[in-house]
Amino acid sequence: MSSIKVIACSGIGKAMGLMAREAALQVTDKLAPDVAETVCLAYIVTGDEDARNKVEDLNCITVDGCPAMCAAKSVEHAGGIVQAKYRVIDEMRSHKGVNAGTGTALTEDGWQIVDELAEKIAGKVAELIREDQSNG
Amino acid sequence: MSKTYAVLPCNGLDKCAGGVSKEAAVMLAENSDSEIICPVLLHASDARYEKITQEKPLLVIDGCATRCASKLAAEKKLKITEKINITEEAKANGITLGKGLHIGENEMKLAKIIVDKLTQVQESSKTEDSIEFPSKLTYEVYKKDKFVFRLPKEEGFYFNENDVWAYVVGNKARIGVTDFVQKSLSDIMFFTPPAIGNQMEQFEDAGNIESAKAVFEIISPVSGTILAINEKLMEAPELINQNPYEQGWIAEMELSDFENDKELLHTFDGYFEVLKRKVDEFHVKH
Amino acid sequence: MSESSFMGVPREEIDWSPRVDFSKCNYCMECVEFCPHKVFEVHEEADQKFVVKNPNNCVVFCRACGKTCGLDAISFPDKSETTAHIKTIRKEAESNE
Amino acid sequence: MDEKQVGVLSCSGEECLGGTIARLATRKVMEVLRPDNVVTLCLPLYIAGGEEERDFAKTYPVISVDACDKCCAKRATIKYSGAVKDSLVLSDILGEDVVLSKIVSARDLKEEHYKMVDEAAEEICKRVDKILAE
Repeated sequence: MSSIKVIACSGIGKAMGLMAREAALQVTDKLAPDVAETVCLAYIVTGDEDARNKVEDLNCITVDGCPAMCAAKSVEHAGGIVQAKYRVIDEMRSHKGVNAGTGTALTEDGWQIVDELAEKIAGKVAELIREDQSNG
Repeated sequence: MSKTYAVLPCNGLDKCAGGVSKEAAVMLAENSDSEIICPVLLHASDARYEKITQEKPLLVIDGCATRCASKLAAEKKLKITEKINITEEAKANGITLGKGLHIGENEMKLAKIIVDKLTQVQESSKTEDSIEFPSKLTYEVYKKDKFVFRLPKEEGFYFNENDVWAYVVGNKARIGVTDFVQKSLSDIMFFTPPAIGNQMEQFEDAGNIESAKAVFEIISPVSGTILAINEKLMEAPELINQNPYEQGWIAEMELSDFENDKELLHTFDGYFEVLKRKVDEFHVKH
Repeated sequence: MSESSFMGVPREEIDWSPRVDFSKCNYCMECVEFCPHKVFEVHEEADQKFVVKNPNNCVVFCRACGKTCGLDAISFPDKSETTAHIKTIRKEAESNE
Repeated sequence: MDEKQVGVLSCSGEECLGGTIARLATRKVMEVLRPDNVVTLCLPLYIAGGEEERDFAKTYPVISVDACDKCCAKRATIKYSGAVKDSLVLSDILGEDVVLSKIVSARDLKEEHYKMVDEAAEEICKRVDKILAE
């Protein structure tokens, strides 16, 4: 069984891009390193066949910062099966008025939101793994 | 008369969601003049459905994220008008799909919710279309760095200096904010709408929108009564960022004294100068 | 900011800005933090901890800071009078041309 | 009145440390070192079809900043907007071992990492200044 790809947008202009990047990293590095891994988003679109093989027909979870949904769009375009799409902006909506920081560095509040989102994504990873196993 | 579709369900056999896609398609066909496209037959012989897909808008119903029906439609070069995903719908409606492959009570309920929603969408979009709005707008643009600020040139658009527009047809108007507002706010996360039925004077507030940066009070360019609000913004305020003149409009109003309101409104030429000045000042400050 | 105007009327000729009733105010500072246009200025050491420093920075017809005030200590000029005043000045300017 | 503008399009590679260094260096140039002249372009948006980013890159000179020799940012620019004015590949200045080492969270960046960011930012500035001097 192949691992779940967790792919972030890493948008450079806003705090939400950094938050997406860090949430994905936390899942692949700390919360579910054995069953989840990441892939460079830009590479799967601009790269060669090898790059596409990293996502094509594989289970992916995308983590986007803003509603432009760049990671989701590009992963779908590259043929990945997007099982779940997360958006940092949705997390921000449940933390009204919070200053999360900038695209360079996050505030404590910003990190808090990253941690919560990472937990959600890790939960989804576990769910997908279970489904995959029960389907044999 | 209600709208009809050519319905392409995935009809997947390996997951319960596939069964729900079929059930929803059957219900739609029974409740309206919609016609079902069998994915297996479509795959084997696309000519069979040529007529239906030309006559009717295509509704694709996928069971899961593998999106086989969407992929099949794309492969056959069919233009998809609407997409439904059963797994996502189940989640959105708080329904857990069964592990088995048989359709149970819950699954039937979900299929019915989806079919109801599809027919309801058509009704509510009718009320939203109470004002005849141009299907396509032409824009003048003002560029600053990489940012592009659009402004519609169509006659009928009026603007106040609080960066809110009104598109006036007869005694009705649709209102919304300009590109300057949505760009300076950046990602809009909250929309507080004005109350329907509310009577307001010109320059009274018609709700507000909020991003991580600031709250913007929508100051009405016209006086009158709120007839409708853009319901879609409640779930997706980002539509204002995508296009504040088209899918991101705020509300529709019945006008009470437009001749008088007009005195303190700009048409395109006047506001375009205001917009340019504001953009320049904004960029100097930031 | 002396160049700023509203509908062709110089901003200083339009009397529009928040009026704060400091007898009601509890200095929660919500209004000050809310306004992005630097209308208010904080005076931390003083008894009255902030002032309306730049009334002409206030966006004509915006009342948003008033809504942050739970004690209703903030009011604004009468909107209809302000509208009428702006129209009068515009007419005068037109007839002088 | 208008200052000359240069776009910087950086990779934010998610698989290695170089991606983090590239994006931080680019942001430092935009925020601190050359704020009046540098506009950062968002690579994921650019790739996914962002019109504003693509149009800017067609009109203004663009410097691509990549972590490794896959050069995703450079390749994307050439594909969608025609050409890059200049380019920087961090493995050339920091070494391939370093850029391809394990990615580090922004939470855990150390002194050594900030030194790399400074070095990369300086290299970007050199390229910006060269274009501005033209």
